[in-house]
Amino acid sequence: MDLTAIVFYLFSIVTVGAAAIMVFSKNIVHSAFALMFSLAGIAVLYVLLYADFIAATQLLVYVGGILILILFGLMLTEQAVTQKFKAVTVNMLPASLLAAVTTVLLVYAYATTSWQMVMPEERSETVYDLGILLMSDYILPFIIAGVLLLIAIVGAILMSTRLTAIKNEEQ
Amino acid sequence: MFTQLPLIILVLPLLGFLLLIFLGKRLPRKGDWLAAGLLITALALSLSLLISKLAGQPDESFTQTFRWLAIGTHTIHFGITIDNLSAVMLVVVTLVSSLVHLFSIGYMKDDPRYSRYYAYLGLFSFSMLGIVLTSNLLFMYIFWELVGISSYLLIGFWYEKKSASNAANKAFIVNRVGDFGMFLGIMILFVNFATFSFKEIFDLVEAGQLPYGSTGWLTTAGLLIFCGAIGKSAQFPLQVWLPDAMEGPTPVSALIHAATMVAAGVYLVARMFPMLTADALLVIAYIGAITSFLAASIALTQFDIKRVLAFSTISQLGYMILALGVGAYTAGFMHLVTHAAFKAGLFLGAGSVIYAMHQVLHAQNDHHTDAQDVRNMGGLKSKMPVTYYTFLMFTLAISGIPLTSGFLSKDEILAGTLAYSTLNGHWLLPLLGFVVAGMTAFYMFRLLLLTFHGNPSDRERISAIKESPLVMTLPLIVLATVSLFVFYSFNPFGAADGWLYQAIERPISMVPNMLQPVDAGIFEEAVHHIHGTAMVLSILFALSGILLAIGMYYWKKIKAENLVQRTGVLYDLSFNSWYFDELYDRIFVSGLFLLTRISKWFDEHIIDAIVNSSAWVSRGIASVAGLFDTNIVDGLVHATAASADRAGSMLSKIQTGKIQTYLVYVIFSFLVLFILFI
Amino acid sequence: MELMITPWLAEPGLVHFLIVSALLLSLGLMAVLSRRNVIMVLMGVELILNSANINLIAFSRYTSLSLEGQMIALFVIIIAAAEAAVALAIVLNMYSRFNTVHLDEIDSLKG
Amino acid sequence: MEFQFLGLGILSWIVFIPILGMIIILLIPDRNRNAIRWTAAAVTSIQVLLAGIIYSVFDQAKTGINNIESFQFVEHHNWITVDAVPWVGKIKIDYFLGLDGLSILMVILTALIAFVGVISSWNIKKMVKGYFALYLLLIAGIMGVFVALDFFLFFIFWEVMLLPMYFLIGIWGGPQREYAAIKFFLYTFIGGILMLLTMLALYFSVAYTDPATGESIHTFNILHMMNPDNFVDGGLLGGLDTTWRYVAWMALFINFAIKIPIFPFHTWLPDAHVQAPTPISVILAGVLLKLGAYGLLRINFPIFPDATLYFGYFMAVLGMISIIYGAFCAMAQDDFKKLIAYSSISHMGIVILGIAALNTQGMVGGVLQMFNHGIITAVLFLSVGVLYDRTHTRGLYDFGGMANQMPKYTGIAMVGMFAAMGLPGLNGFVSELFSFLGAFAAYRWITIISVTGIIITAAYILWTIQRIFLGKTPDRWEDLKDLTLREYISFVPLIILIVLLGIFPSLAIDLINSSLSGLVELVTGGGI
Repeated sequence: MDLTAIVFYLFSIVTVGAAAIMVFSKNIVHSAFALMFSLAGIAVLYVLLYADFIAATQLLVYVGGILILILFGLMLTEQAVTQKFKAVTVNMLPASLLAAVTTVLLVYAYATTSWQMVMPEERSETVYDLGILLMSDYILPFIIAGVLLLIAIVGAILMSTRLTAIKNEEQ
Repeated sequence: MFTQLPLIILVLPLLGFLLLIFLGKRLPRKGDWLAAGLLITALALSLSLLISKLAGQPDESFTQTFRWLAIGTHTIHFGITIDNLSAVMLVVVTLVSSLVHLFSIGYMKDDPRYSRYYAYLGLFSFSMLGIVLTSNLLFMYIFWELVGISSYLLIGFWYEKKSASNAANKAFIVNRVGDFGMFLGIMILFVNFATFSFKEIFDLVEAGQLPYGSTGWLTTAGLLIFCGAIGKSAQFPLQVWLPDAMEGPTPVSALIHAATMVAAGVYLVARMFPMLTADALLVIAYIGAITSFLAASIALTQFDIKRVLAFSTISQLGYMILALGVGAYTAGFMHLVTHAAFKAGLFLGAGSVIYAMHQVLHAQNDHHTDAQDVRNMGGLKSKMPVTYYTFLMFTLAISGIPLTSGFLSKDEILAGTLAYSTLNGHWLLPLLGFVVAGMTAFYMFRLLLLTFHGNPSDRERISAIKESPLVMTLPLIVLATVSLFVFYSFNPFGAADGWLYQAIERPISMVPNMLQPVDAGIFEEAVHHIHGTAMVLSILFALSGILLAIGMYYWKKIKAENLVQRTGVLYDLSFNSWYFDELYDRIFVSGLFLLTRISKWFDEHIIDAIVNSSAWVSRGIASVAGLFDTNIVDGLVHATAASADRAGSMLSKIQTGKIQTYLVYVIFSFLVLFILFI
Repeated sequence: MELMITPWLAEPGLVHFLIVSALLLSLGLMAVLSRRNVIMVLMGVELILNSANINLIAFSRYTSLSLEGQMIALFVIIIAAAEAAVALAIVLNMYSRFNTVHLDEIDSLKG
Repeated sequence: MEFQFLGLGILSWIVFIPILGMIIILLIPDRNRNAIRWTAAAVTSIQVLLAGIIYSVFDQAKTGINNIESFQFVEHHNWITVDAVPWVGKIKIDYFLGLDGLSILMVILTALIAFVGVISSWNIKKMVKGYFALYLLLIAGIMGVFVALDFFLFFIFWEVMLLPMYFLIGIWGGPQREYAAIKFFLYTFIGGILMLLTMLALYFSVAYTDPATGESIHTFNILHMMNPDNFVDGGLLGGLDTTWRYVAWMALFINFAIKIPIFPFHTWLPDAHVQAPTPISVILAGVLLKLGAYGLLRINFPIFPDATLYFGYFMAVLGMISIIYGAFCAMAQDDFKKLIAYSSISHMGIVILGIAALNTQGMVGGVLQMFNHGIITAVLFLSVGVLYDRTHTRGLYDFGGMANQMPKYTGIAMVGMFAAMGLPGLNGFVSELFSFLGAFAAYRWITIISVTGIIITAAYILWTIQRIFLGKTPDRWEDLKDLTLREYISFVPLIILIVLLGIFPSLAIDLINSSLSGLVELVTGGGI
């Protein structure tokens, strides 16, 4: 067992465990924080896979951005204050059945597939290559992604302002 | 000299028209001085042109052409010809036109559309000069129509009156009927000769070419072109428009119906003379004689001063046509010239009288009395001396009393007709001619006596009458002067010695020999022989006519009323213009309207009905198909729909509206597929 | 048997990562399907996305997919960010309209 | 002869600029009505400008008709080429535009009338955006028909023009607009089907040999169809004077006769005119009717010279009936607009008579009459529009004394009416003259009867003038205003042309003379 394997197992457990806590926790704030740990764990897994840039992005975007958004969402819907933290679940039986079947099927599929693997390249860093790729082969998706983000932001703002407008009318 | 000058003369009135139509109201005095000035300039130029032509090159003819358009391989030109005929006509037209311009300054001075009036006069003069100058048939036709339209505008000048616009329409449409024939004639000539030019057509005819290779078509073409003259010169059977055209302002009548428009027909015949066959000329002569007689007989009984003059115009034009028809070419043309002067004078004199009457009636606030009815006049002699004496002069001239211009020309015509009958045996022609001479003298003196002599119909009214202003009497004096014989011949009994006879010679006929009219030499010989007889006879007839008139209306020896009763039907015929208007109304106008109604009915009820019924049939088929559709095809559809509805309401229970339930379904089906296919 | 399993465990390779991702996917699925709070559902979606990303990056490491995989993962992250923003706006709207964040109470599309 | 801009030739521009304008108009919000109007005005003035350029550089000596070398401003590109189709072989449709003496007058006329139409559309209030968009589409279609030299392209433009017209009448028309629009649509649609069938028959009968590869290719190229050598052996329309050729000629003729319209296919016209708004009437009478006669000259005559000769007498008789019958019907109308509609039938009859003569005079007269009639009826319909805008009635008996009330309007309208009457000095005369002259050389008696039409025409026009302009003004029209500046702008160019072409007809005749001589030669003598 070399260091890589230890790190892998450790953070795999953290990730999956945190995810499980997130799913099954009754307190939604706990769930959110569990999600944070899970995402951070995934970032470490990325590092193990020589994807340093993605790992950093993962931390920045998910942990620093999306998670904050979710917490905001929690608070804006007044759930952090009103103590209605009971996250009663529905469809419990079919959901767990389906999830189990999915896991089994996937694991079976992964295990039985004969993967055409290549020898892992030892990369020092991927940022340079990614940058070149982004600016050459992927320039169009890159720009479209930028436009998408812009539209999403504008759209989100628009929807939220309309929200305030509705509220004002009601008052 | 003979190239630029005619063009300038032609363009001057057009310039007046354009200036007045666009700027008329903004010019000082509404631009009457401009129009009159331009016409007087044109007159001066025409006079100088005529004098230098006659003095310098009396035997030449000058033609210049401009390319108008090219079509296929033909090139069509606009051309101007100056020969003696057109030079004389130029002077006649510009003289009468400029005098009418002057006269109108007085007559029309209060009219609200004063400048428009002068603009139309300019357009009219331009068109008329175009007819005179043109060197080809096509442009003859073009200016011909332009004269038609400008006369339409002038006759209908007081368009608020329904009768005026009716008269204008009638004038134009009747003229169009004549033009229709003329157009056909032009087409026959062009299709066969590929040219419109008079000269080239004559040359080709002389060279033995005939339309469609037959002399019959040559005669036909000539007669068809003569149809134009029938229309414009108001010859039988298209004479009906002219009396009505008196609805226009009186100076316009003077211009249109004395000197210019109606004379255009005569001018056309004179121009076409070289290609008219003997047969065609005979027809022309008879039409002239009949017209002359008909119109004179109508003029005998009319009471409207202008209508009498109108019928006398038709009658005199008949004379001219008759003269041309029998081959007395120069006499006919000379009568055109002399008649232009004295008939314009008569109309202007009548205008002067009407103007004076109007002034009085207006002052007396009388709107019922007809200012043109001679029965409302009488005894004007002392009130309007200038008008009276000039009118007398014109009356003498038209009656053919020696020492007047009218005598000279009429005498020659009658002599020519008589000579023709001695050569060809058509005795009716001179007979009608002489009878008409007597009738003319009668009705003109009747008019003179009723208007100026006798007892005033209404003493108060007549005593208020005043002589017209100088601007109106001056043209009368001028015209009266040129109605004297000296201006045409120094021999009061022999027109043949005058300059006009020298200048205008009968052109050589170009038609094939067997169709030639009587040879000019032989004809002259016969005329010479018979001249004395004709002169005596014509004076006799005229004097008896005058005597009868004086007897009836001055001495009152013969009661007019008795005569009316005695003649009965004849009087009715005459008084109602032989019922031509009614006849045409019944046959042509009603016929036309009947045809239009039939066409409209046919269009709406037959053609459209076919269209609509085809639509109806297809709608019928459609409705049958529709029944099938609703009951059978739709039945199946409805059944399907119903079952779908039932199934739907069952299945809709699955729709819980909860998104997570749906997601469960989705994942479940996905997994099933996953298992099935892997 | 033991000899077979131990070296397989000792050297984490492609399949290991794939299994982790599969587990995460199932957990995410659980969250999406069973939690009635809409924000929890959102978090579940994030988890599913992340599991996909792990797959992609693992493939980029061990197969000929190479850097392309990372690239796609990058775009997934970008889109996830956009999605999160819009989704949150939707959630807020939903809350203001129905006054609840519980998905089982919202069934206006019920047939 | 390089007049290109952005890689497109001048003809493409003149055809597609209205489409461009339409797109711009569709992008302008509906409430910016003035922007929409000005855009349309700008687009049509550019068209007029382009037409002016075409006029100024047009080479009068070149014949065109069936010789690609002497066409001008040609644009010839492959458009649709499908290599191997079972049974058919190679399908080849070209984007093929060109101009010769036959079409130049029509192009100029279209540009001019389109411009005038926009000006007089200024007071359309209902759905301005849609109106102008459809209007420009219509113009593009018409312009396209006049310059297309590929039958398929011709057909497409032909149909493109049909639909906007339907909507323009059906939406912006008078009270019975739906009836009129559907009638119009059905008539022209039936014609379109006939043309489509004939076009396909021609396509399968004609094949030319590609000089490069030597293979035989079916084609829609109209010029190839004119060459008898290109008809394939055993093709439906091969040979000469066969029944099928007569049938094909007749099918095309009916299509074009509906558009012209010739008796008895004319009844859509009065309805369409009466219901259509003024500018659409102007377009309809001014340009659309010319498409029929143009189609006859561009397609029927040169492709089927044998059938044309065979049916010449027949056409002349129809022309004669149209002249007389149209005039009679016009005289019976009480509605000003209907009267002018029927007078259009009468005047287009002169066109048919002229071109049926199959000689240069008649042909030139006929084509010139197309142009002149376009201008004259435009003036007349605009005159009706002026009165209708002010009084909301078109009944001839409702008017009177307009000469006092509106002197300037009267002057202008009377010039138009006199021109319609064929008064010398105005343009109608010259074309009628040559139509009749040509026809007289070919069909003597028919022409003599037809010429009586000019008397009836004079009668009904003078009568109309009397009823509208002369007499006393009824009390209720005491305060009518004379022409506005906008109305002046729409009238004046047309009036100037009427007078100018009346005095100097060679301005127009010189353009078309050589082409029409060529056409006459092709039909009567050349080759066949």
